[in-house]
Amino acid sequence: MSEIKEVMFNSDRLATDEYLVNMGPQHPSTHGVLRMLVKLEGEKVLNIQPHIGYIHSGIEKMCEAISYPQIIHLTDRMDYLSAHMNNEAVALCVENALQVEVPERVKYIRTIMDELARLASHQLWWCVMGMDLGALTTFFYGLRDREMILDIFEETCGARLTVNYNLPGGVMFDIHPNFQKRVKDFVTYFRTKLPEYDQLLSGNVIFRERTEGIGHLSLADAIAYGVTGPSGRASGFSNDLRKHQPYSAYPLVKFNEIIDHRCDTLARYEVRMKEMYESLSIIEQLIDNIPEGDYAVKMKSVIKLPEGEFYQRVETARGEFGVYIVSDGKKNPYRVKFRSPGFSNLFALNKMAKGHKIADLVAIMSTLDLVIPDIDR
Amino acid sequence: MKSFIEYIVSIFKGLWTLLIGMKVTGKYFFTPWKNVTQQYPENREKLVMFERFRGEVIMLHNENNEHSCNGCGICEINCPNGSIEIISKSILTADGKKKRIIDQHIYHLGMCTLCNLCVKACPSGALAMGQNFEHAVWDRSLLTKVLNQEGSTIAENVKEE
Amino acid sequence: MGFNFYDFTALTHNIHVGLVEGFSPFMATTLEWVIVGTAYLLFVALFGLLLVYAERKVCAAFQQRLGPMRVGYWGLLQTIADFIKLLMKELIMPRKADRFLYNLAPFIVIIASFLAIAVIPFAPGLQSLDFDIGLFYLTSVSSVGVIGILLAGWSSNNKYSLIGAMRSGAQILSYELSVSLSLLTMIVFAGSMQFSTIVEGQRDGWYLFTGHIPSLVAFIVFLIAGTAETNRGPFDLAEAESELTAGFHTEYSGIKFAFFFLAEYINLFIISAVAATVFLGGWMPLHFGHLEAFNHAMDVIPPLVWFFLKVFGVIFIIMWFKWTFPRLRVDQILTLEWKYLLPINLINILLMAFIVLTKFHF
Amino acid sequence: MTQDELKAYLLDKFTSAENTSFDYLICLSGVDYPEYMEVVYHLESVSLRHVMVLKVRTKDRVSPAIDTVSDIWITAKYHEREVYDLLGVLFNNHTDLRRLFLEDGWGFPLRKDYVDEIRIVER
Repeated sequence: MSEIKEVMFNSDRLATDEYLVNMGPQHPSTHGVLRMLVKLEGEKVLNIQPHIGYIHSGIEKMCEAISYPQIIHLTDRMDYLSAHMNNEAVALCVENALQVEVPERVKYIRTIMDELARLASHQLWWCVMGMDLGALTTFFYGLRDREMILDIFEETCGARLTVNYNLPGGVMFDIHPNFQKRVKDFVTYFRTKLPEYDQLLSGNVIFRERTEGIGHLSLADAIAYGVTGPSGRASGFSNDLRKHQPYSAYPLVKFNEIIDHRCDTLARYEVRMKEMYESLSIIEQLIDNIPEGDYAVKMKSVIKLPEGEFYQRVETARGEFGVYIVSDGKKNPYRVKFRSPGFSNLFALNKMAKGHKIADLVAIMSTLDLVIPDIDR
Repeated sequence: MKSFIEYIVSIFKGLWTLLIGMKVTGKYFFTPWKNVTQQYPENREKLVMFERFRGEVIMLHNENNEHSCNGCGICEINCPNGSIEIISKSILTADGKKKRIIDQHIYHLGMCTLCNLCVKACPSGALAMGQNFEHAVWDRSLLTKVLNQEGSTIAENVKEE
Repeated sequence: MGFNFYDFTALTHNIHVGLVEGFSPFMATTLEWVIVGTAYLLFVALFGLLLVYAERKVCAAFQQRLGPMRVGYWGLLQTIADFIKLLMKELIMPRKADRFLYNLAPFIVIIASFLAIAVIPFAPGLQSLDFDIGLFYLTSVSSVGVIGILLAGWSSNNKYSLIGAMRSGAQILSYELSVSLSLLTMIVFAGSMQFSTIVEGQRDGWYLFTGHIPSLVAFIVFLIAGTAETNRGPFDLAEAESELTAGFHTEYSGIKFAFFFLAEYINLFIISAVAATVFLGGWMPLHFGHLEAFNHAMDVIPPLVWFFLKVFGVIFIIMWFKWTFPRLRVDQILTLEWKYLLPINLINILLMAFIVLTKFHF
Repeated sequence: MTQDELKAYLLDKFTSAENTSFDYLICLSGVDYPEYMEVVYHLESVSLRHVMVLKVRTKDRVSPAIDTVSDIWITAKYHEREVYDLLGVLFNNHTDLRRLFLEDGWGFPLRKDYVDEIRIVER
């Protein structure tokens, strides 16, 4: 008996060890090709080192060789879920540089499209969030509703995901005659479906247990890491550029900036859920009042920006997206830099997930709503 | 005692939220006619794409096998990926002048991102977006297409380059 | 030899008598083993395929989809096609795996399921083992499977597998307690551990109804713990695909993977069958005290049909759980067991004992 | 006043003085100019909502080096890694200056004189 005791309490023979697990680049919950070197002690996460660059496509370098309207089709492919907002950032940047005033109609169309894209993105995030937590059914319900938005995109823009709808000086086509009716149908339909989302996931006791108090990111950390978008707002970081630096038709609409001070995974979840309601209300305010007019101003066939540096920020579904264009007066930009929200958000993951379980790591990563091409660019 | 009551209440509240969740999925289980699946190859006849859907770049031809491309090359300049190449040739017109007209409008579908910039830029409206989306082929070289049909000529009312 | 859908005792007896008369006692016993074994093998294989198909269709219906539609009418042959595919797949083994244990693990898992299925009474006379400790035997053999899972996780030399296996070990060891205690509640009520006695005791009403609240509580606890026991969602931590890719069977392919897969569905069947037998009266038709006409109408339906109706009912509820709820975390799964199910169970047994002692039951 | 002290003084003014308090680094980008490298900091104050652009030029274009700001804004740690990765700007005192996207030994692709005959097709 004493021997057994000795073995059991002999720390040399019962040493615990940390070990490393490579989560990714092919892993179901990294939402793409992200590799995380996770240091574990049992189930507990000690440290996370994200390794990125697996789908780096060199968009910034490519932009230096193409003209300004052509840049837009590349920004589609960065954060493909916020394609409209990314496109708009480039379009606005060029318009501001050239001091072009776009017609009111364009502003309205762009804002409605932005909010639709934001809804589609949040819907996809919701399905994936459920799936990461093991509730597979949410995935199909979310995609079912997202399909309606994609149909609206397809009818008006011609594509579902990489829409390439904005151009410097306006939009590519006028809205389709069915657009307003379809959008209104969608808004009424989705207002009936959103409570279902809450019943299925938000209210669920297992879901609340999994998210409440997990992945704490304090306000100071959120600012220091530059965590923007819904993830930052859940830490009390007021960073909604639609409010602070309004662009397009955002000055004309009334909406609330959703801010939560609980800083945990549940807060990030609820901020996004509430943002969906806000987006619906923005669309409702605009959809009936689209003014008549041109859908684009006539631009020169070769757009040349004056010499100088231009920066434009917009709010995408994931946070603050910035375009920094250095122009030397030619038709190609001298240097383009994209400030993507996912890049800054990703690196706060280590701060948030330390000390939690692997399952929490997945949940936290899910609420950051990462899109890997957005990070890699 | 208070914590004990909370414990009991939490059990029932938890069970209740679970039942609400089951109500949602159960509702869809027992209404199978609301299923949203589209069975793709079967519904091919009924499947109509939206008129603006961008499936591929095509060149419009009228009934006399005439197109309106004068080979100006603006689409080639506007294409961000270099998926359009224009090969022109010189011919002698009836009045004995040399004239450059389009020989082949080559389109690499495999490189195309369907951004619509060429269609937007075309001054004579020769290009359009086709609705065909079934592009799978066994050989990559089949994705390189010649858009002007064989034997087609340029329509008369098109402005010369 | 007449074929009776209502009572298989005559059929099995006739086969036994025929064998004993025709062969030496040793041969007769051996042949009986072979016949019973083949019957169970066939049943397990076919029922496993059916369950996989059912799961896909049920899950599709929950998710507003159609599920498999291409192979056969409404995709009926899909699982068979999948099975053939699995049979033909290459068996891959990690280079640093423990060869013997790696190959052994799937067999342990599936043998445990086979052992447990032996005591399930399908219909009168259709039960191969009828011990007086039937329930005890069942709970003990069904927990052998976890050894296979632990071995699989450890021997594949993969970190995901190891984490999955450890989770599974902790989970099954804890939930074994709840399963046993909730069954113990019913044993107190039934006064026997023998399956035939338990079924017979529900002639006038299922235990779920006659046992008042304690048996209802025991039923719910059994459903929850049983779901956990079979490693199914929301307790599928051992193979949580969004965290551990595939958990303990990450490294298995081909037929060995099929064994794990099949064992999961057979375990699902066993848990449902036990629930159906202990709480819902097994093959016993639905009877209400003195409604003679109703009872006679119910008797027309064969017991085998009753049994499978009940089993599928329970299976459907367990599938409903899986396709609705998010997965629990490993510490929450233990909290649920030790802080909620276990105390509830203990109090429940006391209540049940009180009810039995005061004869306050139907 | 030495350079270090000046830097500390200025940064203190930037980040914590009441009427500036630039506590949020929006964007950190590097630009390759013919004679020098430039690192551009877009800064915002969360409380006061004003934005500032700060540019730092390096002395040298071939092997540029400037001090890190990752001790002030943590997010700069990763933005600086990106700038180092793509432009080859060294950040002094950076705790973890490794390549971010590309493998070791790759060139610095965002420099104007970067040549890659296989992957870059000139049109």
